[in-house]
Amino acid sequence: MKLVTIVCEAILEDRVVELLREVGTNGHTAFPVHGSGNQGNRSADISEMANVQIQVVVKPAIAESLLNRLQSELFAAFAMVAYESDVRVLRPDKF
Amino acid sequence: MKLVTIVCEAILEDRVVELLREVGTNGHTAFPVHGSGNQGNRSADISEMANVQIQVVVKPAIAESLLNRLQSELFAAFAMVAYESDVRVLRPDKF
Amino acid sequence: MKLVTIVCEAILEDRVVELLREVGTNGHTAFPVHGSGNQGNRSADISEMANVQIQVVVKPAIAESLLNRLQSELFAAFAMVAYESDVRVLRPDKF
Amino acid sequence: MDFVTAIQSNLLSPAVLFFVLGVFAAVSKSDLKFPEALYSTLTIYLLTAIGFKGGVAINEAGISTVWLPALAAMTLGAIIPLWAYPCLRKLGRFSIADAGAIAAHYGSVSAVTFIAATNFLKSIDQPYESYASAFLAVMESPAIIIGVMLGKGALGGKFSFSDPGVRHALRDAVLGKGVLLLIGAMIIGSLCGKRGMASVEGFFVTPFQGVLALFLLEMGMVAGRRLGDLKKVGFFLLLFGITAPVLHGSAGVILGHWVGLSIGGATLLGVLAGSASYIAAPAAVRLSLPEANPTYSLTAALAITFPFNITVGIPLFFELAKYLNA
Amino acid sequence: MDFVTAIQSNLLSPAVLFFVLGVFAAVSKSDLKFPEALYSTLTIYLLTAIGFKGGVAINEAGISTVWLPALAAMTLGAIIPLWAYPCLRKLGRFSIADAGAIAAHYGSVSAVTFIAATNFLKSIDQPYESYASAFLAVMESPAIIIGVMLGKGALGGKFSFSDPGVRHALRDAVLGKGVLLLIGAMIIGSLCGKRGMASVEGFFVTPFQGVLALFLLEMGMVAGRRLGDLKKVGFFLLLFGITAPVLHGSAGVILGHWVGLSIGGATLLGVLAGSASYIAAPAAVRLSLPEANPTYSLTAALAITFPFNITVGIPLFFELAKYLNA
Amino acid sequence: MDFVTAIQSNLLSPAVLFFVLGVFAAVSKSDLKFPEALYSTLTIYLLTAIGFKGGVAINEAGISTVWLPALAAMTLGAIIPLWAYPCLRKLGRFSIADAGAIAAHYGSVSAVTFIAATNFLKSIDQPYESYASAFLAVMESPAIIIGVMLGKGALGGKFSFSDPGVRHALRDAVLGKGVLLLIGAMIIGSLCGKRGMASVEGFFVTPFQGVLALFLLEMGMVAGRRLGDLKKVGFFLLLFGITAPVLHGSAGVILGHWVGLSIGGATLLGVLAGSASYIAAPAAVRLSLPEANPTYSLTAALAITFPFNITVGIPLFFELAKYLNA
Ligand SMILES: Nc1ncnc2c1ncn2[C@@H]1O[C@H](COP(=O)(O)O)[C@@H](O)[C@H]1O
Ligand SMILES: Nc1ncnc2c1ncn2[C@@H]1O[C@H](COP(=O)(O)O)[C@@H](O)[C@H]1O
Ligand SMILES: Nc1ncnc2c1ncn2[C@@H]1O[C@H](COP(=O)(O)O)[C@@H](O)[C@H]1O
Ligand code: NA
Ligand code: NA
Ligand code: NA
Repeated sequence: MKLVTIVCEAILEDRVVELLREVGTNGHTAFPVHGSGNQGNRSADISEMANVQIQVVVKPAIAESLLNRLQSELFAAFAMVAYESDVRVLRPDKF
Repeated sequence: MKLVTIVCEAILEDRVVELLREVGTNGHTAFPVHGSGNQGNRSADISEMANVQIQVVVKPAIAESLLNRLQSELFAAFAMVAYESDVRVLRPDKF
Repeated sequence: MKLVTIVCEAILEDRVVELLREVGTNGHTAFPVHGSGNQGNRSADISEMANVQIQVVVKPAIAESLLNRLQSELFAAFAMVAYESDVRVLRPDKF
Repeated sequence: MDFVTAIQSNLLSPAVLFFVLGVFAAVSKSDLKFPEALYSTLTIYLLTAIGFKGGVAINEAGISTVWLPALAAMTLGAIIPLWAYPCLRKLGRFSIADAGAIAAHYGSVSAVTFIAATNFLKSIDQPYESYASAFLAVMESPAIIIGVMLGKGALGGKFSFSDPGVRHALRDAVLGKGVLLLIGAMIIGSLCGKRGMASVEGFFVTPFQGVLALFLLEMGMVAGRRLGDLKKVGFFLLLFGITAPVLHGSAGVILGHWVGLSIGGATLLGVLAGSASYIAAPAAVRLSLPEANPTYSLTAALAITFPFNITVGIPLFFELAKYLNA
Repeated sequence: MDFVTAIQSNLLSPAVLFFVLGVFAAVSKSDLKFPEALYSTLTIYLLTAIGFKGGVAINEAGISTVWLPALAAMTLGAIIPLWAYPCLRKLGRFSIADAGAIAAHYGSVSAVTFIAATNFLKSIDQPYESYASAFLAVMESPAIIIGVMLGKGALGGKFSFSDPGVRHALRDAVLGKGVLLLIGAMIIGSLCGKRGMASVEGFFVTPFQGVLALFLLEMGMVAGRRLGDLKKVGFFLLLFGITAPVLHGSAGVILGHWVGLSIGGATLLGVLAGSASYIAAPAAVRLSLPEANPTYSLTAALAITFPFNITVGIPLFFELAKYLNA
Repeated sequence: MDFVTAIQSNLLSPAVLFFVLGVFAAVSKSDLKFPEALYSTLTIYLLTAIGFKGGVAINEAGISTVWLPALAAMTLGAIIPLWAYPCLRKLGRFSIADAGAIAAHYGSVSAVTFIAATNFLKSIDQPYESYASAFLAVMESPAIIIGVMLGKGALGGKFSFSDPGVRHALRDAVLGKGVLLLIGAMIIGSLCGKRGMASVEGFFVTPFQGVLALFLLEMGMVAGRRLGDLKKVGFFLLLFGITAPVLHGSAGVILGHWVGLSIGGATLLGVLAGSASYIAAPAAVRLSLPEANPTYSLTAALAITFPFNITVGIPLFFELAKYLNA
């Protein structure tokens, strides 16, 4: 199973979650974060200007298509980072 | 070394931490999160109804018994997700 | 690519981020956490006494020198945990 | 007509209207969100303020005046699950755990409904025993304990205090933050008396009613998000969510009248009995009766009974109290 | 000199001075940080309070008095991007998206600037139409919609409502939390009237001016952190950030005078027209015009126009309103 | 007996009783928790309010009245670590770093203890120099700087300002949020004067004492969680945690009397001198003296000296000030 982690502008959260549904995930976890990157510092004191980290456990094929869609639809325009890693889950049938 | 990540109902935090102690871990990290899953959306505005993510670095054997106990004691009844991944730690003797 | 995760006393955040810059990373993500370890419980209600989790995606060589510097400069004196794992990133040239 | 006027004056209060706004925000999927810290802060504030004021009132009235109605209130809270459980089992055909869970919620109380009722009485200049928040404090836990025992199968002899979930839950029910803040602030208020009140009035009294309005905005959002679950809970629970507050509330008013409370005080005891817990009970029940489906109890308490009480219930119990006193 | 006195009295208000302190904290890289929850809470409080007070005022004044100036205000807000866009394209040589984005910010309004202006008027005992917050409510969205359409290439026929980013953004602009709280609280206030106000005054009125001061401390930090971007935005935008509020504000004052508002009311309409949105517009624009560089619009709105307005703009528009009325 | 009455009246204040409730919540392992954002917000509020009020008082009294006692206060803060360090080294047998760390905490000051003392004076109608918060502002940093230098081995010639930890820490000590808010709000208050105060009184004054009570509830929990560490710190530090405030506090009262402060003002200077920092100092010391064990300094400051001062210390210093004035 894959864990896909996405760090992006907080105002994108709803859009990314919509995209997650579209590629066929049935759950996700998210929380507010702050950070820095090419688009400069993003501090956490105004949620509209802060970041969110979204984590989702998915089957490898879904991870692939999720990353592809992030790449083609959102990466060019938004402050964003995404990565994938291997995890072993309890109840794999759930995902 | 293994990193075990548990996402569960926030009111379970104390119970899970107790379980961590019982299987022999000596540390953990936790933070409030929101998310969605089979049990529906869990938004973060009331802590009693939100989720918590608990992360613990442990030896592989302990990870195994931790996941087993989570499976047998808590998974059936609670909104919860758990997974394990490989990490390389500084000061491995610490864990 | 490597994901380095550092959990440490919140008052260290600026110092660690400075160190990240020095070893050549160009971004990071951070968020407040609570937890327990050898230095006892660290609850989250006073930020000066709480923890922060810092995550940074870097090239393996930089991960190595980052962990080395954490080890030699901060580990002896502060409540802290750090670990490294493998991730596959979108846009690897970015890091 | 008196009842219509009372309802009207209640419906046009900032508190109720902000609740409606919250429901609208949730239903229209607005991006309005209260940060978690604000919710906790408002809860801490409201419980501390109501407890402190109650304590000052106990200091004035003397404990000898308070103990009898408080005991009556506590008993009522403990009895409600005992009748609600068989009714939910037999008529509603709920599982043992679900029936116990719902019974626990309806025996326990909702602090916010109580506070809204005190605001209603204040707005129509109806005096009441300020120490009534003592009833709130003593009614929270007993019903939770009894409901959990029933839900664990106590009637079938299956209940045991050594279950770790039960231990955690009962500990929280008795020493939980709600009870701790209420009783703690009440003791503080009764130790400080009027002198102490003078110094903190600008914080615990002046902004109180406005803070409640803000809190009900959030409650409206939380309740509104549950509206979608209404179809999942079935017709019986919808009915129960309205019948139970009327029955329990009337019992509370009658009991209050009987132990000698004023019209305002009897109204408040009715409101407490008629209200259903949506914070303390859910958390305790979730931990100790995980096999119960929280959608049933939470939806009934939060999306049916709570809105019913703060709109219709409060003026209804007030009219009944007036009628009994006439 | 009158204008100098007005500026002075404005500059020496707690609100403005706390803003300056915030800028200093940011520039000196102090470790002072407001938690996110505090920022949201202050926003919710300020919008709710100003909406509620406005609603009570509408209840007093009658909707027949309010609708005409409100319509005028709304129209002004919608027109501003229509002239700002070509100006930014031609003179400023901005891309289509950037010009639309900046136009959206300057057509929309800043609630905090408005609130600071009401405090200024209060502090110099200048009466104003309390229902003016209705103008604030109706001016927020139209400019955002028009600015986004322009930025998407509407003039070149390229705009379409089916773009998912546009849909999200326009939904938020119309049903976003700012509008929802303002209009919602305004309706509540107009339903409750004076009676309702009496009960919540201790929360929505008593601490209001102090809360604004605290909020401006945070705003100062946010603006201060943007100061470093000033050199990135170019000289044209610096100039625009000061010229636009003066032009728009003067138009607002004149329009207000023309539709029969008092000196205070015309000042407030000027302040609204002259202000630039730094929360609602940025979020909506970011989602729908991601190709626009947020550094341009945010820096101009937050680090140039906002400080200009709360220091010099407010007394300036006030003097103009006085002059027109003389 | 006068002292007993003073202690009693202090112990029965809402502030102290809420502190006790917090300790009880921690010790009984209740699930009551303050969100982090609430703690920061209360801190920001209290510092800003006390600074602003102090500034208004300086505006009234004139800087010429304030500078001498402020300088005396600052000197006292700088001297305390110079005697405490050798005492902790020789008698307490602490390491160089630990002795420096503890000395820094006790030379610096606790804003909350100071605020509790002003509330105590207000509750017994004892007038005091409102500009005393200026002493609070100037006493925070010097002791931290000197304590850190001592702990780094300055006596052995080992101290250097180029150590990155030291730089970070001293920057924070001088430009940290505590000092920034206090001094910033004080300057604002002294610029605004009475006029400015009138506009923000409903926020910075009306709810102030109640907010302190809520804050002390949290402080009680934080201190209560440290109680378990009492056995780790050893008997000497327990003794030091009580002796130091009495000695330093008495020195403060005497100095205050000597530079011409009123009974109330001398009490406050005593309270400041007798108090130990538990926020600014711990953070600065942790960064610059990481080899010092924070359990020693924090437990002493938070679990011994802080409770001692807000219960017994404040009335004690008040009685001493009265005695000197008689
Ligand atoms: N190397 C990195 N490691 C971890 N998080 C990062 C990294 N680079 C960027 N981020 C996060 O992604 C957000 C957007 O990055 P960017 O698009 O580079 O501005 C930043 O605000 C950080 O929170
Ligand atoms: N596929 C997933 N990836 C990441 N987190 C998940 C996933 N599914 C569920 N979760 C998290 O686990 C919680 C409980 O899940 P569930 O038991 O499916 O309702 C959710 O509220 C999410 O926070
Ligand atoms: N085994 C562990 N797994 C995850 N986090 C840990 C672990 N041990 C310690 N931590 C985190 O690191 C912080 C410092 O640890 P320590 O230095 O052991 O006190 C703790 O407060 C935890 O947040
Ligand atoms: Na009940
Ligand atoms: Na505008
Ligand atoms: Na001191």
